[in-house]
Amino acid sequence: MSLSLLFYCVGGIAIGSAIFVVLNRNAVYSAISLVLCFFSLAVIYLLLEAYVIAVLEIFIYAGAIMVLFLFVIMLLNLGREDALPNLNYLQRATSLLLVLLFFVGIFLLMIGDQGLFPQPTEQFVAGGIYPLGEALFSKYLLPFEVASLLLLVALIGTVYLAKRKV
Amino acid sequence: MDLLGFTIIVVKVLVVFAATMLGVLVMIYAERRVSAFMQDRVGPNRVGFKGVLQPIADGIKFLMKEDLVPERVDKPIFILAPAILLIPALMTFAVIPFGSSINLFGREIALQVADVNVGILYVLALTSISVYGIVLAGWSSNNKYSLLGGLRSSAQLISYELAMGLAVVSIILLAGSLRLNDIITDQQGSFLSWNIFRQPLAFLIFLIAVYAETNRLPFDLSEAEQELVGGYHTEYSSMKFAMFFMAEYANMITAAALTVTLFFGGWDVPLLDEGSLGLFGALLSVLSFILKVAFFLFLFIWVRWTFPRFRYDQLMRLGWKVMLPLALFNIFLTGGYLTIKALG
Amino acid sequence: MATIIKSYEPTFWDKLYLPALMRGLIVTFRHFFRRNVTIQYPDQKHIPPEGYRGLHRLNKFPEGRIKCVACEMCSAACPADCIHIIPGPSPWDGGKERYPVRFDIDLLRCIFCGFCEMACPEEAIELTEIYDFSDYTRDDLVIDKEGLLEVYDLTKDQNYYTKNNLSKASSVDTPIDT
Amino acid sequence: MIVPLEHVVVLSLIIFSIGVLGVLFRRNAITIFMSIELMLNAVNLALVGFSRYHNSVDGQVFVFLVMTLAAAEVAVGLAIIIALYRNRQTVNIDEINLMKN
Repeated sequence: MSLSLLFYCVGGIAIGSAIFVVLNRNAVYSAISLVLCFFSLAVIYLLLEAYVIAVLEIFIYAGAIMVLFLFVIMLLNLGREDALPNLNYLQRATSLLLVLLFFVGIFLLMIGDQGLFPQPTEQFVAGGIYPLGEALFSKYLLPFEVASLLLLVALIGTVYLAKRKV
Repeated sequence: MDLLGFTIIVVKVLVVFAATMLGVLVMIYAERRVSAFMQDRVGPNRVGFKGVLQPIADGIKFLMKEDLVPERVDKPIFILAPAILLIPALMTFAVIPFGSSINLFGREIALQVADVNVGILYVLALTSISVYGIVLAGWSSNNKYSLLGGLRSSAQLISYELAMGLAVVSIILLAGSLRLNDIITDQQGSFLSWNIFRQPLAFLIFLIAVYAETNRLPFDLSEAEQELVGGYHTEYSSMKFAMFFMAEYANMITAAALTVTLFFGGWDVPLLDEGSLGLFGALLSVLSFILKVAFFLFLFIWVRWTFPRFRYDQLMRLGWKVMLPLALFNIFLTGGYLTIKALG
Repeated sequence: MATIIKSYEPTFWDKLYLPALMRGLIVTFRHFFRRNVTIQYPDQKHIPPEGYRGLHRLNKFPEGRIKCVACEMCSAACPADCIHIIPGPSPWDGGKERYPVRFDIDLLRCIFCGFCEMACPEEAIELTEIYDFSDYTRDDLVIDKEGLLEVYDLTKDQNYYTKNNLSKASSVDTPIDT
Repeated sequence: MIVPLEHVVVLSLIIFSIGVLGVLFRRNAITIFMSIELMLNAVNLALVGFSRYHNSVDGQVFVFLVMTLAAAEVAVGLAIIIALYRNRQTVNIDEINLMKN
């Protein structure tokens, strides 16, 4: 029971920090609250017994990606924006409507088909490193290798972009 | 979870926390004394017997000083940054086993706060978090020297994390597990089964990376006082500055403990079966762990007074062009060895 | 004739850097056990060598009469202009000879060059080995004739610091305080 | 299990919507990028949730691949932002309209 309470608390933190990311004018504050959001997501992963993913979330997202973000924000010295830009109202209304539509659509889908959501199994075995590794190197070997290729391409592309005198 | 189990966990957390903090105090004293001896000086010897109360005197001084927050700093982050740096440093110790298990109240108690099955990944993840404290402290100070220090050290931490992680990978390959306890069990036996003898190259890379990760000389570019005044903590004073200090020493202690766990058999006493000796064996294992950690902490200070600081481009070249390929080569070697062993 | 200087070719071991690093570590480790050169200053005082130029003194004859004849050679020689003498007839031989009524040295101006010592025809002024005579006010650092004679009493027999080394820091008083 | 899967999915949905709104509303390239990360994470959350309830490792493999993708994307994207900033001295995407005219 206390664990489900923890889930709702951490979920609330995740939502709050996500809203903060979007609304804050200061890019550094956005980045920090995004890190907070990742941390709360990591806690949720722990509650869902996905230990490796939880640690990887902190390792990759919080530890590497967001540091890169902060690095760029500081490099470009993007302190704070002056104001939220003046979007025209039509655009704003349309985007809100679209998001609402998306939200309601999935909600309806969820209410409509209960068979989408299986009952949880008590014994969960897939959270550790061994099942994940086994799946990665047998069933998903090709995607795994392609992902490594993707990383290589990204590496080369980044070096090229950064080196080029523009 | 029953009450006794819960109490045991709380006690373990408190013990580890207190031990780390005590270790920080001892390190502050040892750093000054050992540095003095290496320079043919005496060092602090006034407060208490031979100056052992010096860290407490320092602490009181820090508490009494004015807590200055400069006007143009980014206040929330400025106040938050030291805590962000200190907390991961203290949290890392949670997964490091500091002794074999003991039998108390009719149950087996492992001398480790949490036996996480992805222990080593947890450690690496928390190490990568500590970048934030430095970067944010540098940025929020609104001081170009602090910012430069912060940027430099974040680049340095990211670069050396890679080499460190790859060096650890070869250990993981040997042990076949991410649990730190399994890694220790894998090294039990004689001296020669310690990973430093099985993986000397990985040890070297890991050790160098650890020095870079803890921002110690010869990699203390983030606080190179000749160029950057004081680096990221230039604008800090009083207890906030003390927190940076404590974080640095706590980081050193965890790094030393990690080195011992990964390469020196952890709490393992060579040629001895701790389990057969009961409580005495457990105490012996804790003692051996503390002694090994103490040696590495001494090495930190020793290296500090021996090697000059790297230039920034040298640092990057070492990290990316030497350590990374070497670590990859080492993984290749280890993989080859394991394949041959599996085949024949 | 040109000398051919062979440029240094680093060997494999040099390029590895590890032996050099080890040697460096050994050097610092050896220093770890070396005797400390620190002197615990207020407790234990550095004994200056012979010829050290510290605080001044005015010498006396064995019967207690001041050697100085107020010729003002020292104050003339002084590059820092720190010696101020007011001469007067001496009280000992019916006023036939001169003697200093006042003899003040401004220690804050003095550069301890020792020229006064060299200029003195009577060997009356000398520099002693005393170096710790700091004080809280500028006035206290102008030493007068009585003070200078007192310094003579303190330093005439032996090196000032050899006897004071034995006592604890708190009991050591600089001469001009007394 | 601690909570019904619906709640996990709803949480993921909310975070995803916030991310979408961030992309649509903000004009700062960096913030837009962060919103995209938010959306990726929301998807990750849903994947992990389903993986837990289906007792299958497949979802986690997808999360793993998404993380790889995110890392690659961020590296390239931030490099592009830096290059743009070098050219235009701004990261406001309304002002970056090189293809116009």
